[in-house]
Amino acid sequence: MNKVCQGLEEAIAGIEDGMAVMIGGFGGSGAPIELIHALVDRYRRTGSPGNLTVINNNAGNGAIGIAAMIDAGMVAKMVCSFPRSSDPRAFTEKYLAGEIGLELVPQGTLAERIRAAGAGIPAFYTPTSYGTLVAEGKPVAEFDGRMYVQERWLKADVALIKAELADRKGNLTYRKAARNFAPLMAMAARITIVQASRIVEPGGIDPEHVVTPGIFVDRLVEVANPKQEEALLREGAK
Amino acid sequence: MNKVCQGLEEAIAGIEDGMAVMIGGFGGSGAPIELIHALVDRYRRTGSPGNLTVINNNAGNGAIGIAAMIDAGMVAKMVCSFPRSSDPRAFTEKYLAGEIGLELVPQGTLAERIRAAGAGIPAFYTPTSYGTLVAEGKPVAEFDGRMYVQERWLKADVALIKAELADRKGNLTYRKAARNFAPLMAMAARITIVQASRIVEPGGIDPEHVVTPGIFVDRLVEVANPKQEEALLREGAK
Amino acid sequence: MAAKLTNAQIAWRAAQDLPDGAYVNLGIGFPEMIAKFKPEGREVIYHTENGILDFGEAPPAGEEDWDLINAGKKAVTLNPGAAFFHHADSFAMVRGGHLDIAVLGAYEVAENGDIANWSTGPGSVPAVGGAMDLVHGAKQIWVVTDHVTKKGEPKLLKRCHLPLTGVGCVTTVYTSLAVVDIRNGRFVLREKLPSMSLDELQALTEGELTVEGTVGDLIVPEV
Amino acid sequence: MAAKLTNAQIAWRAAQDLPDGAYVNLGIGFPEMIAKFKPEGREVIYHTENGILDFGEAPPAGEEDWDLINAGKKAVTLNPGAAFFHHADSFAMVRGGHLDIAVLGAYEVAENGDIANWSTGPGSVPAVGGAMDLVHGAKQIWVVTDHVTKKGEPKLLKRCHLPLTGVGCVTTVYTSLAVVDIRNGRFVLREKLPSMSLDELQALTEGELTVEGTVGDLIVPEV
Repeated sequence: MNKVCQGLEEAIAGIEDGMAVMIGGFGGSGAPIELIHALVDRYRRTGSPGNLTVINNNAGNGAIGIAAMIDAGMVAKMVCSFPRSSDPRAFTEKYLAGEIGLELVPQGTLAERIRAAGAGIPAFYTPTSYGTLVAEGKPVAEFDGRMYVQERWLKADVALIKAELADRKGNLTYRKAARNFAPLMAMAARITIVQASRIVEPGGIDPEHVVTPGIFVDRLVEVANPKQEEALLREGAK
Repeated sequence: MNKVCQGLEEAIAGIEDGMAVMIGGFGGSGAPIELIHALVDRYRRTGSPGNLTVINNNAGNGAIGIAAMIDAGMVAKMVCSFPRSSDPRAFTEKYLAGEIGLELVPQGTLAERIRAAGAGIPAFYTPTSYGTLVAEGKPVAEFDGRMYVQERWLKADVALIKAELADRKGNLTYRKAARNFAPLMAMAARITIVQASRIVEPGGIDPEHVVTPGIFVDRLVEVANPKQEEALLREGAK
Repeated sequence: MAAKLTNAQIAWRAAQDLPDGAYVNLGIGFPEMIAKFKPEGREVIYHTENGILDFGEAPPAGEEDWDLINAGKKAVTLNPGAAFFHHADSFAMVRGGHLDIAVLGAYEVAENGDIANWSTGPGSVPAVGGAMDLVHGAKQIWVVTDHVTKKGEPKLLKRCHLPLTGVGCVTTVYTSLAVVDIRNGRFVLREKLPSMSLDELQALTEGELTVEGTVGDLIVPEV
Repeated sequence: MAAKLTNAQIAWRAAQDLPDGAYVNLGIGFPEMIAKFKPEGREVIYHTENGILDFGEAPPAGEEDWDLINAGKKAVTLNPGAAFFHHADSFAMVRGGHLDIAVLGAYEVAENGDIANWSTGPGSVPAVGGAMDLVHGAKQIWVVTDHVTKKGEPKLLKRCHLPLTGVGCVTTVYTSLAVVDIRNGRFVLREKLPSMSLDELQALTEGELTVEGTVGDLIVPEV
């Protein structure tokens, strides 16, 4: 068993046109910038992978990260809860021009649908969005006198996530609130690809402190001193 | 905010006849022996709380812990996945005599039903038990060409759980595999009562290492050097 | 029209109702101001959707850690006893009824407790975030808002017109003119500016203001 | 009747099919023996329902930690790289299809892949544990079993008679006489004891044994 890749190119191999790609992060916190830009670079070089469905809480900020993917034209559709940011130009332009799709999902429903996919739960009921536009067309049901909306699991072909520590077997920890969606996406994708600030030997993470057990992780690549999207934006990155 | 109780009696106050009580543990690992026996002692002294529904993975072993509750006659019904153990006498006697009820739930469904209660999910679909006796009478549905069984959340009035460290605000860690059902039960009960080996000041647990955040915990009682059910049984406890 | 409370004063008034030991989620923007006015001696624990319980004030400029942010993507600090968790656990706290109070802004609130705060209709980019989860999760849903729109139109309505965020969920509205509880599908006036008559207030409110017992004076210091 | 494999030999045979890097759940009792026979040089990571990934052998007697047990409540140790997690995460691994292989014992297996292994019918205390989750979770479901009951009755049937654990889920049966894959609702004989003819084996098997390609010799060392 060796999950460790020798570089970003190897880590993102096999991501193909039309795939559904989950990308960790809430705004800039947890965004796997190096993995994303390796994918953008490949697309600029080879024209692939394009026509992607990207699943993230947001829809990019400024011109880096997911916004760079959108600007490059790789993204056919965003599945997210909040396609706004301090500089939402990239998504907004394409959305208002009808050049990108949007599936708007309430944030807790987004998290739960991803978790459900990872946990083998094809559908569940939630009070969230009952009686709103977001629930239109979805089955509803009454339980204990209250109305609920049926939501389906949300799977992906690939997840790109950012961890703090990883061991060779794929056990992960995260840094502060950069954890957010990553542990869920790691469960829900067919191939989970992780950039970690440091890869240690098995035993280097206390079994009590593992957040994502290695069974959910397929590929690891070490990116020491990873870039932080929000910090980059504030430094004026283009 | 002060969740810390001065003793076991104070911690278990208000547990009344007919309540549903979740009890952490998988066999002896994680069983909150001191909380359980405080409850048994109260029942022997006062005749209350009786007629309880107890939710646990198992149904007691030997004559201590949940088996002592059953022997005392406090338990009207067990909800569990595996009412067998190295010495299942207490439950088996009453069950074969028709003196105790049993709701048998597959282990993963039990865990998920408890988590669903804690997460505000009134119902979900699982492949588990489809086509078996356990699914009789439950709604079924097809998703993506496969059949699933609808299961309902499982709530309780009270949860009794055993933690390793707790801080005054109720943040918890567990000891090894004693974690099992406890973090889920803490979410699913109206009142969550925790015995911890040590209660520390807020800040005494690294925010990255908290397993159960304090929002899920109502009462704490320190039980230094807690008894371990399996170890007690092997020492010949009656 | 009589003087009205500033946003800071509305936040101050709402903050006075925070119970000791409460777990609270403050929405992005205006509701966040409430934390500043928490009365001395009460311990309130703040939750943010992106996976922190018990965060504290903003750090000094230049000391931000952009992996330590709230739902509004603003840098925060941690109090002793803070905890990190992932998004599914975070919304288990919300949806599972573990929060005592969530405070939101609103475009419209109706006397049946409906709220509209996420969409002003077609033509813009829709964004919902965690609001639809919060309104059906916390035990109490508070709204802080000006009593009327910038054009002077009522925001406390018989029925909402904009796309709903949630149905029958708001419990109290703290406005620039009044404190209004929602009970049994009715606006129940708890407090109003003493300078304003009930009729004057009703004229700025589409839904019917009912009175149960006495109406208190809404008196707020300069803040 | 020809000689048959011991349980240890059946476990040995199943162990030879463990792929390198597999995540595996071994059922309580007989299936647990498989870990002992894992071929040298293959890394296999074991999962136990009660919340451990990558546990190791039993500790020496007297050194047990009873908070560190497997689903059979036996004391275990940890390998470097182990992880603890709660029960919902543990069964997310199971139900979510993250395990490569789950190995169970069985009372009955049918040619359509049905399995009965939890109840011998009314009159006893029913107990299901994690078996019903495992049979619908792992990518492959292996059964290890004697080919016939103690009374000599077939256990590989056309249809199960006892209460089912799962429907259409078993992929391979390792018995005391044969290795049988289940494909498209049929028993496909992969290996049999060389001392036994196909007819002799069929006589001990209620379901029809089909052959695709060649049938290998089931040859197992003394273990």
